[in-house]
Amino acid sequence: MTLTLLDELLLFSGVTVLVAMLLGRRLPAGWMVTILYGIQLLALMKMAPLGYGGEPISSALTFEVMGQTLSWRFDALSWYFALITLGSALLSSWYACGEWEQRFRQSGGNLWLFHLAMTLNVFSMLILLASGDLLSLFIGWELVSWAGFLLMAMAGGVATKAAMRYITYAMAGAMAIFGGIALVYVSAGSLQYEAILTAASQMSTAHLWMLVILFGAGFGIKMGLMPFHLWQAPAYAETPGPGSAFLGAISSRMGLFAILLVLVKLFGIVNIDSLKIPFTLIDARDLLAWIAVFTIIFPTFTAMKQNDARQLLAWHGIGQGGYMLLGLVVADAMGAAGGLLHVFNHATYQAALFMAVTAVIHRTGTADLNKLGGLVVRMPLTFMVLLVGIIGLAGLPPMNGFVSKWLVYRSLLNEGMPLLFVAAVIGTLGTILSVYKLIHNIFLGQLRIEHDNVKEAPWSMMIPMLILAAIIFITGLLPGIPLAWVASVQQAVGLPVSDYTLGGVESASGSLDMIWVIGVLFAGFGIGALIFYFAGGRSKRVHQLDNYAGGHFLTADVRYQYSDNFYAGLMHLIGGWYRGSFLWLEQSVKSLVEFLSLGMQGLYRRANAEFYLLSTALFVIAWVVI
Amino acid sequence: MMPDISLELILYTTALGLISIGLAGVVLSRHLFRMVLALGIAEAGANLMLVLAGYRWDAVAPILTTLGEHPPMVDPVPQAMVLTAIVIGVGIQALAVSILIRIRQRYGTLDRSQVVERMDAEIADTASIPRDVSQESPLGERPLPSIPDSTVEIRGGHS
Amino acid sequence: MRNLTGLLFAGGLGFMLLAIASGLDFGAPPMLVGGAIQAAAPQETGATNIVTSVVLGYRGIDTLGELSILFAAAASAGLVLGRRHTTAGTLTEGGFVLKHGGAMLFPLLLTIGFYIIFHGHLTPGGGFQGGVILAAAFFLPLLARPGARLHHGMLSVIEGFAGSSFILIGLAALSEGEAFLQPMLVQDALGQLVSAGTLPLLYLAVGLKVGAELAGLLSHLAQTESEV
Amino acid sequence: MTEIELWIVMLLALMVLSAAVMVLLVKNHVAAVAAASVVPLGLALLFVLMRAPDVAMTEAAVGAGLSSLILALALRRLGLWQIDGVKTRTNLIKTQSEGHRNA
Amino acid sequence: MSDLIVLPLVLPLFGAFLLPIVMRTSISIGAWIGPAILAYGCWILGDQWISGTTLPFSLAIGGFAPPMGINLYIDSLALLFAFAVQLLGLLFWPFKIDQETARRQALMLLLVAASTGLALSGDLFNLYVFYELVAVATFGLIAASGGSAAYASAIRYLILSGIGSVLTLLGIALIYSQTGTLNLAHLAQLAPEQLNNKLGLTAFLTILIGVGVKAELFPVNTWVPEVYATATSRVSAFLAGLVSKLALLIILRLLVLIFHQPEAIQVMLVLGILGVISGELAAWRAKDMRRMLAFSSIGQLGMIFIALAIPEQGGLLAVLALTFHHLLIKSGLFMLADGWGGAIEKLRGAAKRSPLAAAIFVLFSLSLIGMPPLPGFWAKFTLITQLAAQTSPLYLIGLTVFLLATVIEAAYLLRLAALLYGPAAKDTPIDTLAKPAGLSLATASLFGIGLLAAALFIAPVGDLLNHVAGQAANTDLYINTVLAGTGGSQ
Repeated sequence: MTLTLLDELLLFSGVTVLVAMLLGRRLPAGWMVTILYGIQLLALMKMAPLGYGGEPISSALTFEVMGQTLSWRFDALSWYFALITLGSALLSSWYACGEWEQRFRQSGGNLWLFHLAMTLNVFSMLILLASGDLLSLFIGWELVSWAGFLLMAMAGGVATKAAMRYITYAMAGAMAIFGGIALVYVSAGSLQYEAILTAASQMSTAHLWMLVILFGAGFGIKMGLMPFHLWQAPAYAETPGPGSAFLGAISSRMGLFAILLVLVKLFGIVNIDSLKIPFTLIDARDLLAWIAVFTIIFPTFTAMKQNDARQLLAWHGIGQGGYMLLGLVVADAMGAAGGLLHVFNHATYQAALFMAVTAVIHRTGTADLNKLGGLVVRMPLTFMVLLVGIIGLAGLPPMNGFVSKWLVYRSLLNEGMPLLFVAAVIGTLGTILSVYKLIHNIFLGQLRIEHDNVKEAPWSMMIPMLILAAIIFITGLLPGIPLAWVASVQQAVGLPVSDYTLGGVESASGSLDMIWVIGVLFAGFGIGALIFYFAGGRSKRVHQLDNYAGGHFLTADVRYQYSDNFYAGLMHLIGGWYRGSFLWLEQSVKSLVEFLSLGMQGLYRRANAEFYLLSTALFVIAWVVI
Repeated sequence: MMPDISLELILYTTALGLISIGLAGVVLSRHLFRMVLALGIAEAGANLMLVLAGYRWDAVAPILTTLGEHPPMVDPVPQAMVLTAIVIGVGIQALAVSILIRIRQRYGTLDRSQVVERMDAEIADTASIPRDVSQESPLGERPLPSIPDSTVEIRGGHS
Repeated sequence: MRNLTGLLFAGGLGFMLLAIASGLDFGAPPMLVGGAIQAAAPQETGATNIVTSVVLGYRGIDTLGELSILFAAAASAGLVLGRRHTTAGTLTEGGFVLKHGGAMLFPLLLTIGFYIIFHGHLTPGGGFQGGVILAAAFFLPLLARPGARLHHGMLSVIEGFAGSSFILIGLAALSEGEAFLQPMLVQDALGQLVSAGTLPLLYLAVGLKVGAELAGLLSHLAQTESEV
Repeated sequence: MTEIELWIVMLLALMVLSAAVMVLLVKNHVAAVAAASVVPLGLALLFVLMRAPDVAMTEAAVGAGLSSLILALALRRLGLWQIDGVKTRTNLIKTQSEGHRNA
Repeated sequence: MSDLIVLPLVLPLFGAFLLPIVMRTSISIGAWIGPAILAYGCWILGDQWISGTTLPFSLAIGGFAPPMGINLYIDSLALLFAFAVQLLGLLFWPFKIDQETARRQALMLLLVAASTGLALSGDLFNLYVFYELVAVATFGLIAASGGSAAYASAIRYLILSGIGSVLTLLGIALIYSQTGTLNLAHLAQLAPEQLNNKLGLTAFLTILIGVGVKAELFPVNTWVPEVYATATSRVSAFLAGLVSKLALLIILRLLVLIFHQPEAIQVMLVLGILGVISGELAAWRAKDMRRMLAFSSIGQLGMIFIALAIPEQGGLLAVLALTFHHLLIKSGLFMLADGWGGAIEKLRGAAKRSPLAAAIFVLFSLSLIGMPPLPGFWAKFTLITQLAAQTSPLYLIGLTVFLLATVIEAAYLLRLAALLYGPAAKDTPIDTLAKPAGLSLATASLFGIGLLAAALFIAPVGDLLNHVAGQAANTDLYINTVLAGTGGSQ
């Protein structure tokens, strides 16, 4: 048995897990693990041809269990997601080394468990991405779920509660998938992708509907699609800093990967198109699109309400997932490219944002947006990173988020879906508003007295953040780099391929060249600066407190910046009711289970249960016999 | 004169009637001792049913009295099984009764629901589960405070 | 209400089963196995009482299981009731008739018991019935004189040896190269006491075991404890 | 089966069934045990008519004799031995008091 | 050699009869009798397996050819179960030496013998006898565990089981009246003509409910939570792990060999579904570990009943996989409950006190939930593919319920796991936390190792089970093996 490139990658990943498990208690474990991630990334790079239309690579390892064949292989889709996974793992782990690690250990955190959970996550994600049939997909899926649970639950307390909620949702999703797999197996007679491909075209509408619902719900839970999104934000937010950066960057994208693989590639988005919902004008695909749009809007506006920076970011993570799905569901060349590209872009800026917020927590000890402010003078580099990140998140030029969102919008307009377009824009509006809240409440305004001697984040944390910021900008400037990978992914899953250039896309229905856009943008800034300096260019540095309000001069002990209850008016207008309704739904399901459980226990505790039970039994006999 | 009713019907009615009465008794009694008695009756019914399975018109008991030719005999196999079943039944009855003795000794009552209640309470105690009545059973099912024996007897006496 | 449901339930069950049973062919059993056994039993087991040949021969392992059940019941009852031989509080002393009658009956019952056991393969009766009579024989003095105690040690020794000898007889056949519990030493003398080979021995074991167990059980039940 | 046998069977069946019902309905436990021992006794006679002497013997010895003895002894130890039935008010319907031990 | 197969059945009885006498003279000798007999039984059965005697074969007891006499039918399934019985008997042996040792050990031996009989016997009434023996020995062992609650639960169990045995006996009487035979193979031969009617159906249903008492079938399983909460962990483990499976084995044999009516299968499916619903839901709110395990066991058995309602080899495979998986897991979990049996709330932070036990608990829970690549996943996978392949909508309901129940199961098991690993309650030092007893923990780890081994060698294990299922599903093979050369059909 010769090892293929894929085997090497998985082997390295497994070794990383082992190293974390055996040596994780020693201090340099963080560095060792980081280096090992680097080696995995190198191994992935050896498979780089995959990203440019290369042939899929299979693992030499196959199993034959209970009449099923388990196999693993990598294609462009897997490679693309693996790249993001390993990249974010490498940077998060790097970020964790050094000062953060020491602080974490001092505050009673279990570093060994952290490294172990991270490596397990990466390993299980690679296994999932490498799945070569539905069964190995499910195995990988479960492993990812449980590894994620470990990472989320390890902080204890609130985190464990959030993780419990997550795992309940995840189990429900997994069981939906499990059921779906059983149905597929029955109709296709096998779980190999090829067999399913042929069977999918002949399935009856009812069957296909059932499968779309089961798989869609199952994978959607992981993605945090409405109405299954409630678990995600608390779970991600409560994970230890670098962990939430990693999870926020990639974890829930595994759901998107599976949707791409199963719904798009295997069932074919075209087949799904034919599933009409009776008595309405929409079909399953429209349904998915609308779910995606609602997933954009509601969580984004919920994010606006958050007062914890991590929660805010985590809620955004849910909303951004909606853009990806939306692009994919539109399924033309541009939309799909936008959705896929957004996965990459989102991973970069989400990781950067989480890291920046973690850096703030590291220095100030809090992520409460009502207790921060003015840190720009103390942590300018972190501010820069956060700024780059939120520009990306909001989808404004010159950062990479703009490219992917532009592609999605453009395709919505091209395909004649104006309502969806408007809805998506509303979502973007919410994003802009809420990220402003983030940067304003942390970095702008008045510096608090207790933060007066805060220092810039340590370099061990700074470097990964800067790298990410650079990537965000570079891929914003030259989106052709990731678009090349995206194009081969599109090809691999059978979607139309977009014509990309180094600076963007080039097609009859619309073109974008970021080099030009950014050139114009900077030219605009340049002209403005020129005018400013030529017009006199007088500027004066003033102290933050060199100011007055209501006729009084300010002192440091007076709060003149009110960040509490930000956007109060808007919140008053829209607030509350929608998220409350989902919570209510969740609560009512839980209460129903509780109630039924009570009933069942009562049944077993009744003193004369024999009577009821025996008579039921005899009724059964009577029913059958007579 | 032959009665209008066939032997078959009488015997099956007896056997199945015993089973039904016994099962109904087990299910309905509120006293554990009666339950044991009723169980014995149901078992007797099942035994009769088994014997009936081997009965044969105009046949003799399955014992050879003469060598060589013999008249038709009833089926010996069910009889052997009934023999076994009877002894099993009495063994179980003896065991049940001895457990009853212990329960009566420990709990001072053989009323079914009271015994169950005390048992539940004891299980909860050994497991050191805090007893939170409102959680355990809905309001309507909470045990009422026990009525002193004397009151009940008076009522029972008049009814 | 509750009683009404109960009666309905019982009546319905009975009626339903009756409807089912009326489909049976009463009085003309298929006799598939029974017929074959009737034909073969005298030669194969040497017992004229075919029920006995079924109980000890064809379904011997059932009987073994049954003995075990009785043993298990007695042991469980012993476990439950404990071993305290504190005694005899309230059981009233038997009267004159009971006392002396018991003493006189004892040998009589013993004889009858053993007779029934030994003739189990020839006439109705056998180990169980004889065993019960033996138990009664031993229990009667207990009723008459509550102070007297059965010798539990002896009982359990009898019980153990009887039970194990049943198995040993079975195993003996196995060691002879035959099947477990296969009847041996079958004589061609139908109707005679010795005709059935090991069957009477098995029945003796059964009888002793049943007798000892039941006597033990009864005495356990009969003893009252001061704490009650 | 002769006509007279048929009548006997019918009588026995009636006896057995009514005894069984009695077991559940009488209030006195002693009476219940007595009724319960009538059932196997009747059955034993039935078994004789059904050409099952072995079973009949066993039923009589074990079911009627031994089992009644066990139940009676148990009644005494359970403290339910109340011949007069003044105090004991337990049957299918009434349950509360089960009478005090007599000794 | 194959004649010796009767020994694992008979020697424990022999030992049980002799034990009180030996104990009377020397406790130290007596204490070794039981384990020695069980070990010998393991050896004989294992040897039978390894020596490659052609399976299945039939062994006539007393040398009487099967339809007349009683036979033991030994196929891979029976052998597997018999071996499991002896092995678990050894593992759950009540080592405690006290005044009642003789009786308790004798009862345990009887229980083992009877269970072996249930696994091997090929005669309906004989199965009934062994079933009753199991019942009586169980009552004794439950009541022997001491507390007053144990007596109360034992009597409730006894009465319910009494109802069951009456119904079983009735069913047997009906079958015998109709066919005149009780030999399973013979019945299998006659069934298509004689039992494929309402009478046969009624007989099956009465037996189903009767035997279902031990198999924790839905309406007759009210005894489960209270008995498992009051009996000692070892007894509970044996009951939940093995005895319920043996009762299931009887139903399986009856279903495969004799009763093929669709109604019979439907009833079982419905009862199984109800069992899953009631068990898993009740477990959700259970406040102590033992009762949680008991309810979960009801749910799991319900799942097995659902699987049993698929009358094909594939369904049997699912049954076997679930059965043996549950056997391993529940026995192990009950061993952990020995010490952790109390209120769940009291287990806060117990992982620090006994990390190994907590790890084993998590392992068992994950397998029970069906996390790949643990064996539980494969068992569930087999079941759901089989269920999805059925056309009747009832099966799809079963599938849905099964999946939902798994979610609930995951929720409550993980809640407990999270408690274990969570921080200990304030003002309880770690040392005062509960901890499973050493011997029990060792036994539990043994099961854990077994589980891991099965996970590692899942492919051969799967093949083996498939082979076993194939043999068990083969009615003709059964008939021919038992009745070969006897011509006893007419």
